Amino acid sequence: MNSPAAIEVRDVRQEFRVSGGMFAAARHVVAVDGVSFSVPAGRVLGIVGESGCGKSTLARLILGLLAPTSGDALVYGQRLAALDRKARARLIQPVFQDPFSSLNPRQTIQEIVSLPLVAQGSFEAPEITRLTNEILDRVGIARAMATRLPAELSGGQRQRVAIARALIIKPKVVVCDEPTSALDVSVQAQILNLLAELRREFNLTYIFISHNLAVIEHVASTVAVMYLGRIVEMNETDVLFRSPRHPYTRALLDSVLTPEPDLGIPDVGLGDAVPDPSRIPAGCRFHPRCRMAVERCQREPPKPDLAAPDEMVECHLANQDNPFQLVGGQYAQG
Amino acid sequence: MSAPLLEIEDLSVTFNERMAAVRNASFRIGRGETHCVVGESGCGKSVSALAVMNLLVSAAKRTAKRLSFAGEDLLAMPEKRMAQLRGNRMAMIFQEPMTSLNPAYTIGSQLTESYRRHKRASQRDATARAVKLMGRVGITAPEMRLGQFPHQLSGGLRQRVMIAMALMCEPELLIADEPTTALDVTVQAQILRLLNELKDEFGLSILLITHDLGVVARVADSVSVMYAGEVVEHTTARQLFADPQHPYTRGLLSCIPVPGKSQRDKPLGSIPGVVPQVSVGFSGCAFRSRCAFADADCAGTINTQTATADHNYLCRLTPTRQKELARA
Amino acid sequence: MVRFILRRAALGLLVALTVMTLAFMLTRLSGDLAISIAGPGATQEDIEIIRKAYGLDQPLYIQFASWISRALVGDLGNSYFFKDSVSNLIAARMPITMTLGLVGLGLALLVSIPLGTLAAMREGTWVDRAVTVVTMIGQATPSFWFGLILMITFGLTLGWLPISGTGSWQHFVMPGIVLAMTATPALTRLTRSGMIEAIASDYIRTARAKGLTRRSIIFKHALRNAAIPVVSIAAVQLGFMLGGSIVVETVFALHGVGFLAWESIAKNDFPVVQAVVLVLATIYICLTMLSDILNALLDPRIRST
Amino acid sequence: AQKSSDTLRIVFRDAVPNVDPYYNSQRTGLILAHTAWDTLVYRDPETFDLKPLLATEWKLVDDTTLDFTLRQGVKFHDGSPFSADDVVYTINLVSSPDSKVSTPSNYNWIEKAEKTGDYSVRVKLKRPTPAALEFFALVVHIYPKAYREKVGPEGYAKAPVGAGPYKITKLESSASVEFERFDGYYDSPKGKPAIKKLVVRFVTDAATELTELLSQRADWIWNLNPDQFDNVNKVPFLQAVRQESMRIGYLSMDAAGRTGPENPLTNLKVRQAIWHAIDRQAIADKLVTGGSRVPLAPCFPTQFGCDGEAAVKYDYNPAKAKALLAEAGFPNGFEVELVTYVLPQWAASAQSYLQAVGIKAKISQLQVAAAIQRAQKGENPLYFASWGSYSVNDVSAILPNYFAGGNEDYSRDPELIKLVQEGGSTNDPAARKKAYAKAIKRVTEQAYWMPMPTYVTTYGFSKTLSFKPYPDELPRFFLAKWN
Amino acid sequence: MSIAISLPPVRVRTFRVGNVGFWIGVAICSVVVLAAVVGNALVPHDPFAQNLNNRLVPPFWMEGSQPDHLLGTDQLGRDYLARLVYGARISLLIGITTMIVSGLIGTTLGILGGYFGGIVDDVVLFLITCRLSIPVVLVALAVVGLLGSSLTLVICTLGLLLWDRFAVVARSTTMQVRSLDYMNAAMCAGASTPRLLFREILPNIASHLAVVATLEIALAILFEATLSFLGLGVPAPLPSWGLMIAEGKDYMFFSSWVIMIPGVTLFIFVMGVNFVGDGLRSLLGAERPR
Ligand SMILES: Nc1ncnc2c1ncn2[C@@H]1O[C@H](COP(=O)(O)OP(=O)(O)OP(=O)(O)O)[C@@H](O)[C@H]1O
Ligand SMILES: Nc1ncnc2c1ncn2[C@@H]1O[C@H](COP(=O)(O)OP(=O)(O)OP(=O)(O)O)[C@@H](O)[C@H]1O
Ligand SMILES: [Mg+2]
Ligand SMILES: [Mg+2]
Repeated sequence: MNSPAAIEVRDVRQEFRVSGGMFAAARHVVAVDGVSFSVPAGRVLGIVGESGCGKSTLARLILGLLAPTSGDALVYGQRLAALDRKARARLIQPVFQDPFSSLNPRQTIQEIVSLPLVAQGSFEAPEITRLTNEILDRVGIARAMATRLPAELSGGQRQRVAIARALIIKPKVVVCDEPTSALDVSVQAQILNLLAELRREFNLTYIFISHNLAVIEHVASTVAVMYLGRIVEMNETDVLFRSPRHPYTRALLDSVLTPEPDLGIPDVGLGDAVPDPSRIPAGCRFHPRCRMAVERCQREPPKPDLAAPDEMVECHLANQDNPFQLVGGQYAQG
Repeated sequence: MSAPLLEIEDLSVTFNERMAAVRNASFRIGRGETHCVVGESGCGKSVSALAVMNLLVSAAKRTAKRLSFAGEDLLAMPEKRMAQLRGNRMAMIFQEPMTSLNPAYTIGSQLTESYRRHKRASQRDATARAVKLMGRVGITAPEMRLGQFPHQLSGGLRQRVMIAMALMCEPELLIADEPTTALDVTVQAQILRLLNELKDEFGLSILLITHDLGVVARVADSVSVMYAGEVVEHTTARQLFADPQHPYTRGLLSCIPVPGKSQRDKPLGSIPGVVPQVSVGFSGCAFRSRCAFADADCAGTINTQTATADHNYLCRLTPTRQKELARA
Repeated sequence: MVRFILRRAALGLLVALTVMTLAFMLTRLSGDLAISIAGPGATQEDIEIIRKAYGLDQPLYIQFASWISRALVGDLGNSYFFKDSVSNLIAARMPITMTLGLVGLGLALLVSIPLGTLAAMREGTWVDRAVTVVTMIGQATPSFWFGLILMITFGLTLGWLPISGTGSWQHFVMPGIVLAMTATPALTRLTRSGMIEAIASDYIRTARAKGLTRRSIIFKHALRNAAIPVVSIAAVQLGFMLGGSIVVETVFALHGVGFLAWESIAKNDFPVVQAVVLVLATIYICLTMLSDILNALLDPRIRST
Repeated sequence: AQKSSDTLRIVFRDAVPNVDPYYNSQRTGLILAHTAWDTLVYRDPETFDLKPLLATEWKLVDDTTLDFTLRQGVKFHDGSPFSADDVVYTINLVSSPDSKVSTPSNYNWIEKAEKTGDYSVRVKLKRPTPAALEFFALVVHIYPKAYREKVGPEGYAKAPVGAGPYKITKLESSASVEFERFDGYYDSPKGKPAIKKLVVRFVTDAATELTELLSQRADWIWNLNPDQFDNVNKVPFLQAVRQESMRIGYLSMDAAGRTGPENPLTNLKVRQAIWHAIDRQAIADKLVTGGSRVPLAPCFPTQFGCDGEAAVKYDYNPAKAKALLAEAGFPNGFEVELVTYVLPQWAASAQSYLQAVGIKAKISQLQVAAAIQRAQKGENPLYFASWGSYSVNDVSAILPNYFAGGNEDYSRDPELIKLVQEGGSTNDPAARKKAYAKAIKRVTEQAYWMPMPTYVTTYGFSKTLSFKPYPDELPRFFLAKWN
Repeated sequence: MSIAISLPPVRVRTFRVGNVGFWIGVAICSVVVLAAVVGNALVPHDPFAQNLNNRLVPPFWMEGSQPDHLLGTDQLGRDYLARLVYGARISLLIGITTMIVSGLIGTTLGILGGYFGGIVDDVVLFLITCRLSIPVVLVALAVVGLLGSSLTLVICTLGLLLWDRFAVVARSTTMQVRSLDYMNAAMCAGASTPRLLFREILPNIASHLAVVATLEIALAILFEATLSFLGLGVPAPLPSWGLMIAEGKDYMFFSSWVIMIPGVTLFIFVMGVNFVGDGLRSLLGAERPR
């Protein structure tokens, strides 16, 4: 791989200080804890993980909305921290989860979509209008809607507007943070299809965050599984789904309920311990919930095991032969 | 088959006499059966459930040809009697475990409240029962949890508490309104598994509301698919996935990416347009604006069709005709 | 807990220092204090003597420093007008203002919580609208005007209550009502919106689904939550009431701290003005702290994080 | 309360922070002082004659020496006997600057007092002081030496003891004072009080105070708004009485240019225009009412030396005022600040008269203390205020205040200063009269300081009460009785 | 410090006719504004012209009234209607100017604190706390008492004292808006900080500020009335309604109209402003600020 990676994240760490309420000391939440990966241009990196594991925080770091506590994020070889907002905007754009809070309720669709161009300050008004109309056509929003306010649009339409805003400036990378989880399934399919088309058309690189494994499998070329602020496993989508190596990935895959009657409900076996980013367990951070955990897991945090540039797992037991007692086994069976 | 526990016939709910949230919905739930109501957001699932419990807000008006629970007519039932049923013989849990518990009271006091009221039990007995049930729903160290406040519990635990609370009085019917939507997939699986076990153990009938066809497939005995306030298809779970009849159901099934089966470079099937808001006086098929097969006649009255004995759907077109049209 | 209180105390001290500085600057706005202390008809020599006697000939920052350092140990100086120590004066009058404030607050809570609850339970109906209008009337009525009207009605026409002074508990009824009126609208609205929020909340739906009685739903489940902000704000309201009691004390001739302040302003008796501003600010700071603690005690979410 | 319980309930607006007569400068304080304390001499309110009180005789030995012979057998409220020690103690205490008394100017003419016998005292004055005895009658109240030394000034203020007709039985600082008839009171010209108890309360707000009276929770109030006079009289159980007082209003003009040398008021014609512009008689008749007069000279007409004939007269003549203004170079008038603390409607009225001739006066309505302070700093171009001469019936209680070069002198006229000092530095009545007449002429000629209408005090009290007001604004409750 | 408020997502709602209170309020305020602007041209009397021979004439519904003095005359014989109408101008001036001064201070502080957070926010919170701990009436009285009352001083004093609510509301709404995704999107779109503040934040908190603004107007007018009542408000002869009440107070027993007329007018106007504020609140969907 000679071309520079579209995105390269090096050992980023993000801490938040949250006041612990009135009577407790402030706590440090480690939302992202030493994450590294790189995404070659034109690929889609899917990130999965349960709620609160740091997916959105990672997205915000990559977008430059947060300055990492340590580490560095690069887009096409440029350090985000060194770029100004305008330059950053030309490189990378977001699509957020909630189509209701991601559009300014006091601006018309036209204003919202053209914002990245206007903010650049180097575009003439007629050109802005032309480009806005073009992109609205492309995402399937009628031009007549351009003068409306977001409140008059449905959720799917709003998400289309958000996509139009992200793409109008022709960025190289788009970060989609759960772009469909607030939408109905029928609309979700529309948006996923649109995103796929646009990626091909504009030759984009995506970071695609979701907690829906089925969606991730559908869109991503590489998948990273996050747990409590770290990527615990990362691999080519097909490989990961076929032969997961981390027990947490395993559990995630097991709990997916496919629309197949008579399979019953799998026993995921994770117990009721709650991952808390302000109290990260010593040793392997997954060990309190891991049914495979051995004594070593409580002591020693596993080192990332890098088989290939985009193949990684972080588990003491990953390289032992057939380490897991496979349960349910819907994927392993093929 | 014995008499169904809950019978709903032509249930309609309107808001402010303008919005028709539920229109002529009918379905039955037998004893010990899990019935799923599935549909997209806003199609009237929750409102139907609340209508059964008579918990609708005052702006809502409910009408039905028949609404009976264990042979008792719920329509004419006075509120007092209804309150005696609620939490006692029919219990309900909600989607949001985070906000459904009163933040100001301990888990213990909230758990025992309904038992004390309905069973006239002492605090002591109620607490004992609560501890037992909490153990049953998989809460570790139940005695400790009794004194805790809701915010000290994780989402999955709270939902377990909600379930324990619903089971306190050994209800016959449990209505669960999207009990796992707000939870992580791993927790969802645990909760659903628990519900399944409890059903067998207590002989519960469950009315489970969801928008996830995966959940339907795994837990339901029978299913109602709702669209814009109507039940467009009503059948057993196996039938639904093997042989869906309504164009909407088919569309829905084609929309969802199925793990292990999807092809990344091929677009997903999708239904154009959005779910309409239907007002009072609407007639015809609500799906016609999004339906590939619709014609002028779809604006007229649609009759329920029967595919097999327990398979009804609401469409003019037979599956054969649909297939023909699709090919054309 | 200790940490929290220490932090708050530090903040409070900082605020108090700022208020002190402001108060000091404020009273020096008017220029030469020696002249006003000397009083009418004083000669230039008298004024010079007074300037020396009171230390007014020293540079401003020295005066300020000495005032602060003495205030920190509780010595608030001497009143020029009352010829008494300011601490004594305030201590003698604080009970009246405190009584008045507490009576006012009590009455306000007594009215606003039921009224707000009622409005919330009948949201959107004429009852709700009537309550809204009542709170707005309360907000739009100048308190001195209301005081005069009460005085005419209950003191003069009906002769039920004493008009001014502090002899008995009856003396605090009318002033208390007037003071309560200033706080009632805010508290009523707060109760109402809190109750509406509570009633619409998921946990109330849960309570209904459990088949609880209406009374237990409203009073046990809803009101408890709606009352948390009200009760904790009440402490802060008391602070505002003490600050706002000037008008009431003047109208009803209650010789409390507010009235003392008013007299001192009129007489240019700046050590008293300074001290009253400082004392009221300190009370306010303590009350907000109390309010936070109260809030934490009432709300388990804050109490036990 | 009231007649049935032989208690007179009095309400004052102006609270007295400290009832010790020397430590407040208020009229109310003076009234209370005369209720509970006695002075050496008594001034008969009817005739203004001086009568023996604690002193039975007095003699002016020379221009600066006064000898008093004291009454024997007098007791203070605590039962201790009165003697020369008390007098010497009091006078020496209050005339020393260290005492920090509230109105040092009332006592700073006293050099010292000496005991010349158990019941005789000699007082040395710093300078000839014609009104000395008036001061002794009005503002020199005698302390019981032994008691005050025992309890100290603060203790004394909390439980004061005097030798007056009433003793103080209860005291709540600036809220209320209760008096009871002193049964050991000697046979004094003040007489034995008829009413057993007095309850004095302080209610700042005039409307509240009036409510107290109307609701029969108070028996006596004063300083009613003059417009209330007829109304109160219509109330069946109340009566209103008015009495002109020695207080006169005045409009001081900055002729000396203290607020700025280019000040239009430094121009004589402008000042004369102002004298012509204001219809003082109308203000007296319509606003002050009750027999208010417009003094011709800058003093109260009954005061010794207040010679109205010597004054130059100005009629109300807006046309002439305008003409004078034009002559002075202000055909379109000018803007000026009018500082005041008098009743707003009076100031407003003066303002609107000035407006009518083109002078736009901006009113700064201040509290008394603040206004006085500004006046003393020389910051008031036009200043509408009042002066009550401490009820001293002599122009030496007013003219030196405004024309002898002091803080409130806005004319700063050397000739005038000389004349006023001349009148005050001799005890010879004729010489004084002559000097004062010249001074009055000078003031009015130069239109420096314009007397406004005299004040009329309005009293409102229960019909069951027999009470007689006097021009010296000193209500004498020891003379009141129930009918 | 418990001065955070919560608010629902800003929803744009179209104005609906149907909020009766709002329209009553608008009507009242329009009348007052109209009176303030053109009123004195319509009333035949000069509000300052005294006539000592014609004092305390009762209003038209009472015995002894005079046809050309519709509301009678005051204690100096000045036409009461003319003064009332002129008073509308004064009261409005005080209300609006104070609101602008305090609005500018409070909104600036609030937005800065809410947007930048961190130290800036700590400073803003500290200022708000200081401000709240100062007893307003007392300090306003002291300032006016010491410096001498004038219209400008009253406005400045009130403006400098009454910004707390603006700051609290601006701060908490800004904080909430700031955390919404459209702010993130605008940042990612490359918008500059001024653009974020003025185009993204300000329009979205404007409705909340509008509600505060109306309440502030009412508050300022009432405060001025209080100062006037205590003798330290707007100096005579400017007829602010508060001053008219204070001037008429002595007459309240025997000529009650002199206090009733300005009192009722003041009350109705403040009511009207509150109605507008309340209406705005529900029309704009803004939560009620405390
Ligand atoms: N600004 C912040 N201040 C404090 N804590 C934060 C902040 N943002 C995120 N966190 C914490 O960091 C952790 C990771 O949050 P993040 O939003 O990245 O999770 P997520 O994986 O996106 O979850 P979800 O699936 O619910 O969106 C959480 O525990 C969250 O509470
Ligand atoms: N209180 C209410 N007032 C007015 N309309 C309401 C109210 N509650 C529900 N509705 C309307 O009724 C319709 C059905 O709502 P319902 O809550 O049953 O949907 P749902 O199927 O449960 O959707 P979701 O999956 O989002 O929970 C919706 O269109 C909604 O707008
Ligand atoms: Mg997220
Ligand atoms: Mg629902």
